[in-house]
Amino acid sequence: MTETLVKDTYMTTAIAGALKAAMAEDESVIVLGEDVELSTIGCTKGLVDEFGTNRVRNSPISEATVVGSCVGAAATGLRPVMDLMFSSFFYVALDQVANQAARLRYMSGGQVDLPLVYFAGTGPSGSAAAQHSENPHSLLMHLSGIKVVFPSSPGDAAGLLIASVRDPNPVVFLLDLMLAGSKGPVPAEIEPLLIGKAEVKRSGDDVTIVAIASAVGAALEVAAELEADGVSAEVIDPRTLTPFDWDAVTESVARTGRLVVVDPARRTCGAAGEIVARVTESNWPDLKSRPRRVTWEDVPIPFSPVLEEAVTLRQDQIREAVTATVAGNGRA
Amino acid sequence: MTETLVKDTYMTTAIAGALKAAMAEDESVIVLGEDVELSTIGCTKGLVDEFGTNRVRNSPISEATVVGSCVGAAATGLRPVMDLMFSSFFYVALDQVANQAARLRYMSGGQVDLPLVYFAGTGPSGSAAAQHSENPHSLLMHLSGIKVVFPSSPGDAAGLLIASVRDPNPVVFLLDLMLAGSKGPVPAEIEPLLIGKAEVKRSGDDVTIVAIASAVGAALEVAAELEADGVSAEVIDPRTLTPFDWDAVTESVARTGRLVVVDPARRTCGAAGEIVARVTESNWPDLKSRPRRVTWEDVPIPFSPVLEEAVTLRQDQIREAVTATVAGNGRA
Amino acid sequence: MATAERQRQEVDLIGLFARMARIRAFERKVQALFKRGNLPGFVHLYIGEEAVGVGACSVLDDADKITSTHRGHGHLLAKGADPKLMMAELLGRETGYCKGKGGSMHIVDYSLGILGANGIVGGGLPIATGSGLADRVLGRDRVTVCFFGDGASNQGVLHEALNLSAIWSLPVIFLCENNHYTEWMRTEDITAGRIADRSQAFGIPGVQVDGNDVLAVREAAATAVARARAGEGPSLIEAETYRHHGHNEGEEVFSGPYRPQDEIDDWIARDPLVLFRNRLVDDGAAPEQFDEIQEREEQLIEEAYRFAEESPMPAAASALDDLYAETE
Amino acid sequence: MATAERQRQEVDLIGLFARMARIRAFERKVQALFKRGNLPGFVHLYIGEEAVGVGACSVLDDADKITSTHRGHGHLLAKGADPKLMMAELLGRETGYCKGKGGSMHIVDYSLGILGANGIVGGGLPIATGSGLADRVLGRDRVTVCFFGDGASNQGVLHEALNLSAIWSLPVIFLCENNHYTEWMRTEDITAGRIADRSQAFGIPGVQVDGNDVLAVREAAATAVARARAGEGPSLIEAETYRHHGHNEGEEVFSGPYRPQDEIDDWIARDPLVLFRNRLVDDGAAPEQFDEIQEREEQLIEEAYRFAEESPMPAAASALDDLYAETE
Ligand SMILES: Cc1ncc(C[n+]2csc(CCOP(=O)(O)OP(=O)(O)O)c2C)c(N)n1
Ligand SMILES: Cc1ncc(C[n+]2csc(CCOP(=O)(O)OP(=O)(O)O)c2C)c(N)n1
Ligand SMILES: [Mg+2]
Ligand SMILES: [Mg+2]
Repeated sequence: MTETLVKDTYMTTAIAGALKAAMAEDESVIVLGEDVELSTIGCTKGLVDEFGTNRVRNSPISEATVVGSCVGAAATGLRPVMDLMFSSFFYVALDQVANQAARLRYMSGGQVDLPLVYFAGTGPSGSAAAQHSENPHSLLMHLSGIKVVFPSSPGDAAGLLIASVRDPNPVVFLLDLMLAGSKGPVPAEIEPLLIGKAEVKRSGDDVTIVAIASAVGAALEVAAELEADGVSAEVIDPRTLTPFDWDAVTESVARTGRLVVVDPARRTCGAAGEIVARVTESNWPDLKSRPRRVTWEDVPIPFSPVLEEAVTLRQDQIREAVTATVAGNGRA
Repeated sequence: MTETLVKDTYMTTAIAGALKAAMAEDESVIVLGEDVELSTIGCTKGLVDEFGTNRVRNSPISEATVVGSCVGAAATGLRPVMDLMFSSFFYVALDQVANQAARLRYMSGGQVDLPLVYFAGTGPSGSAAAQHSENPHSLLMHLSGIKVVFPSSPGDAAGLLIASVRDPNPVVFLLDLMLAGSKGPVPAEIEPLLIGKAEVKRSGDDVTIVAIASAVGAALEVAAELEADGVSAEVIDPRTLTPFDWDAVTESVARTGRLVVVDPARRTCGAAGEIVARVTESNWPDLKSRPRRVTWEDVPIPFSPVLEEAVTLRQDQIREAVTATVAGNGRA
Repeated sequence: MATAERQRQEVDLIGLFARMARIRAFERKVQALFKRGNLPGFVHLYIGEEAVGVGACSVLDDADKITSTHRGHGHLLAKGADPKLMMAELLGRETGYCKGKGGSMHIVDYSLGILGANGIVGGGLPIATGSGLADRVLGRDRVTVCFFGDGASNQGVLHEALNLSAIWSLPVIFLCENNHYTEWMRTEDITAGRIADRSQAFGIPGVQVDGNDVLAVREAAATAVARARAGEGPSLIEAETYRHHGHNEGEEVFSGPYRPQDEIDDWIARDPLVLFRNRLVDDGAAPEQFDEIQEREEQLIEEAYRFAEESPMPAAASALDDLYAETE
Repeated sequence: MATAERQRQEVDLIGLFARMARIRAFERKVQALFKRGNLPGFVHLYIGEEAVGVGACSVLDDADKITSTHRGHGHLLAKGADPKLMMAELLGRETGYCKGKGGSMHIVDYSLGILGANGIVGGGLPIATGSGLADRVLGRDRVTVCFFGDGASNQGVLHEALNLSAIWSLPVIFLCENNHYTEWMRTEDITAGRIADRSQAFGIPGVQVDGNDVLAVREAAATAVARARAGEGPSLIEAETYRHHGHNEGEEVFSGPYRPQDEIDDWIARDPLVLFRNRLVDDGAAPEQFDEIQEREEQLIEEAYRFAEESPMPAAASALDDLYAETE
């Protein structure tokens, strides 16, 4: 498979390619959202030329109804992929996500599949300020009934995008905007990846770092740095948050006995807290030292670059957390 | 103060009384929402007779705009109290909560106070099914910028309601519908309680049970039962979740060395996980055994009574969790 | 207009009455069960509004679709839902439409194009729009009727759904059941202008009809359906009607009287079943048959109740099923 | 209508021109800064639309209020915001309106009744409604102008805000700036009917005006404001205009050309500053003064820029301030 890799593909191009493949393989896949013809972020670029305006639909700024129309369309024969542009706009339409898309199957006793994908760019992208920088994955994880995909590399993004479109359930597919301009290898023939399968991005014995989306790259850099200090860090990328590959994490912590979670999101009731709590429960006897979280501060994302930097993830914090966790021994 | 207690006041009556006092002491307090004149849940009962239709306003089913109008009104001189009826309806209006109410002060560099209260009945109330049984407190805690009050007794509710209306910040005030028909003492002259102050509802030495809203009563019953088995359980009611009285919990666990959190909410990314994670971080050296959570299952609330019971909190689960936690010793 | 014409002519008038009678019998039974404390959860009855659901669904084929509301029993029965499975669902049984997971506000039958009752007021508007979108994209000759209330007409999604279905010419009929109350509020106190006018700015026809006259509703629906099938896009119909019962069963404990007695009396005097029966008798129908029909439907509902009551409760463990579909 | 009459008469025409020139100068400066890479974040310029903000705000007192949008610089300057504090905010400085926390899309000046730009399209509609509600409840003789775009007109909150302000007779003027584009989409492709008609079903007057004619906007606003102050409730104004620039600065890298060149040319030929200047000159104003005014305003903006540039960045630790107000 490595031979067929297209090297240095942008994350956005990888997603656009996967979406194109998904549309080509199944006529019931449609794409809709504001400016999907032109494509603001780039993930729907060129689709309208290929598939026409019946299947690629620019929609008005009516997020609640467009999000909800995906539910109705998915229940009656389409596989809609909606581009919400920025994940902050989920809040405008959250009823249709939380009370409808994530509920109808369960409430109907399993009568209906809802194969739909809500795609959105997410997180800070450089002074986009509080209303364009949310990372809503923790909130979506809390809802239940909707899958949450949040990849860290172009290859993963392409494989998971195909899998999301094929999935018979509602899926939120998040593109970390910090990664929009990043590059990586993507197979020429995109194969679906399993939703619910983590990947060990680096193996190690001394500490398990669980990192989400753009935090994966930062964690890998820290792990590489710490190797010089003789620390062998394992970096796990869950890739999908609902369902979550708990086995991968608990198995790793069972070996390393140490856990640091790095999550680009506010701390309170975030994914990092869930992972710490869950591992503390499941791996209690294994834990050799205090688990730690590295997250944003519990404030909105401010505009000014200095302020944005102050509240979001910094590599030195990850390094400190890992170092302290490795240094910890037992109850001390 | 005990002399002036009005015994056996319903939770709803206590809240209605506090709201009446808040309106009487400050002319800028208004109440709005669907059927606030008649009062579906009972917490706005009689207010229109006392204060008239200028200050007590029935509103149309337009949650997004009514929620948002509270932001505009609070920024320009009123102290609106909006009754959303069921907390599930927050999703319909979440943009105005998450992107506006919880953000404007911060984004404006602190230029404006937004003294407003969003009141809602919340949680299961007996086969109300998935769209009328949410407990959104964890999601609201994750937002930052908005306070979250979630009391467990009529007395606390009354004192916290007054405090919420007087607070210069947006506050979500949740009435656990399992408690709507419960009774307890309320002072004749309602005094505000501090938002951000937990209460130890029962003192104990062996284990700390942090319980939220209707879980407090269940936890107290379990604690009373376990006394016979020689277990001394402390029960802490945070009463407000944002801000959260971490000191109260960490101080308690420093003494007991054991933690069980009981939260009427889905598990993943919920308040219970946050409390377990936070205490694990802060009280690592103190913990004598594995901390545990008792929560709902990670599914929507189903309709049928047997199913609803199966996914929500059961006292036997609390008892088991406490017993197991007390039995645990060190890493085992 | 050929289809509309055909459908108009083919009408089985006695069948319409029978369906209204079925709804009435179902709701009466539900009311009795609620009173006896045998029914969990919220119940909103359709009594008094039967002509709307039956008139509208009478011009739909099985493969056409509807979205419904919290007051949905009538819509579902009108669209052909099985009273047995409905009653079992209301009683929270394993044999119910949703295996006991949904209850009164969430009954669904996708095989009959019933895309769901909804506990969120206005929640069905976007879903119906999406159903219309699927028909449009796939070139299917189907329509979707979106039932919603006068109270729901103040949700912003109405505005959005009208716009979206107008620009995409979606085959959706927005059918507002104006029973003049939003819970315990007079809707006119919280609603500016006429609801039927709310589509005009979008270039969508909007009409008001007598919602207690099943043939008037049928006529308006036929016109709208024909328009939709011809690819000319959505329509709005406002059907004026009244609920004989409270907003929900059991409201008396806190609501007190909130509607003028003469208003109630006037509307009950215009009971849609009585109106229609009288009209048919005036037109020469044999009067005895109507009592027979009502008895037959009542029996049917009694059987449905027995079926439901004899059905087992779902297994507790099944509460964890049905959240996600298995991936292939 | 006495107030409207008075305001119409008292107009300082040269002052109107000067304010439009200030906006133009500010936006030109911002454009240059963005091009040089000196500006963080998103920037949406108001060039070409100046007559709308200035015309509308010219009939407001300081204590009247506005809500603005992501394209808000013009509204804020029209309402009297300090270009220094604005520029400092755009540059993320401690001295900015929001201490660097807000940026272009979130500038606020409560002391001037500027309740906020907004990054959520349509987000200001409920907030303006609430501002009107406060005036109504407290019996204050104030009005609120809610600026929103043609794209925003498809958000459901417009429908809700119109209904709410109609039933409560709120003193709110809903002012739609129709620049014919929603980002890179032609708004007419995604919008049914005329925006000005969208208030009619609620019994609210709706008018279309030439948004490039500052006096026409002023006239329409004066009528609406008078109505609001008289307690007669809200109005809708649709001002037709055009943005000379892209949706946001820097769009070229991905947008390509998406508007017909002759359309752009036609609108630039109707530049609101040129139009107004020509008109005033035709009416006898001395031509030289306009260049002077423009230069003066450009200088003012240069000063604002110097102030901003010399201002310190906020301290990193201040990122944790300002989330909650202290409780007493
Ligand atoms: C979003 C939302 N807001 C409020 C409610 C509570 N509620 C249930 S029914 C109802 C009144 C609905 O009125 P209308 O649409 O006229 O329907 P009707 O009950 O008269 O049939 C309200 C406010 C709800 N279920 N959902
Ligand atoms: C709720 C929401 N959806 C989408 C966007 C992205 N967005 C920013 S501006 C814009 C277009 C707004 O068009 P219009 O209201 O006409 O204002 P204009 O930019 O033309 O001034 C869009 C879609 C947003 N900021 N908020
Ligand atoms: Mg009604
Ligand atoms: Mg525009």
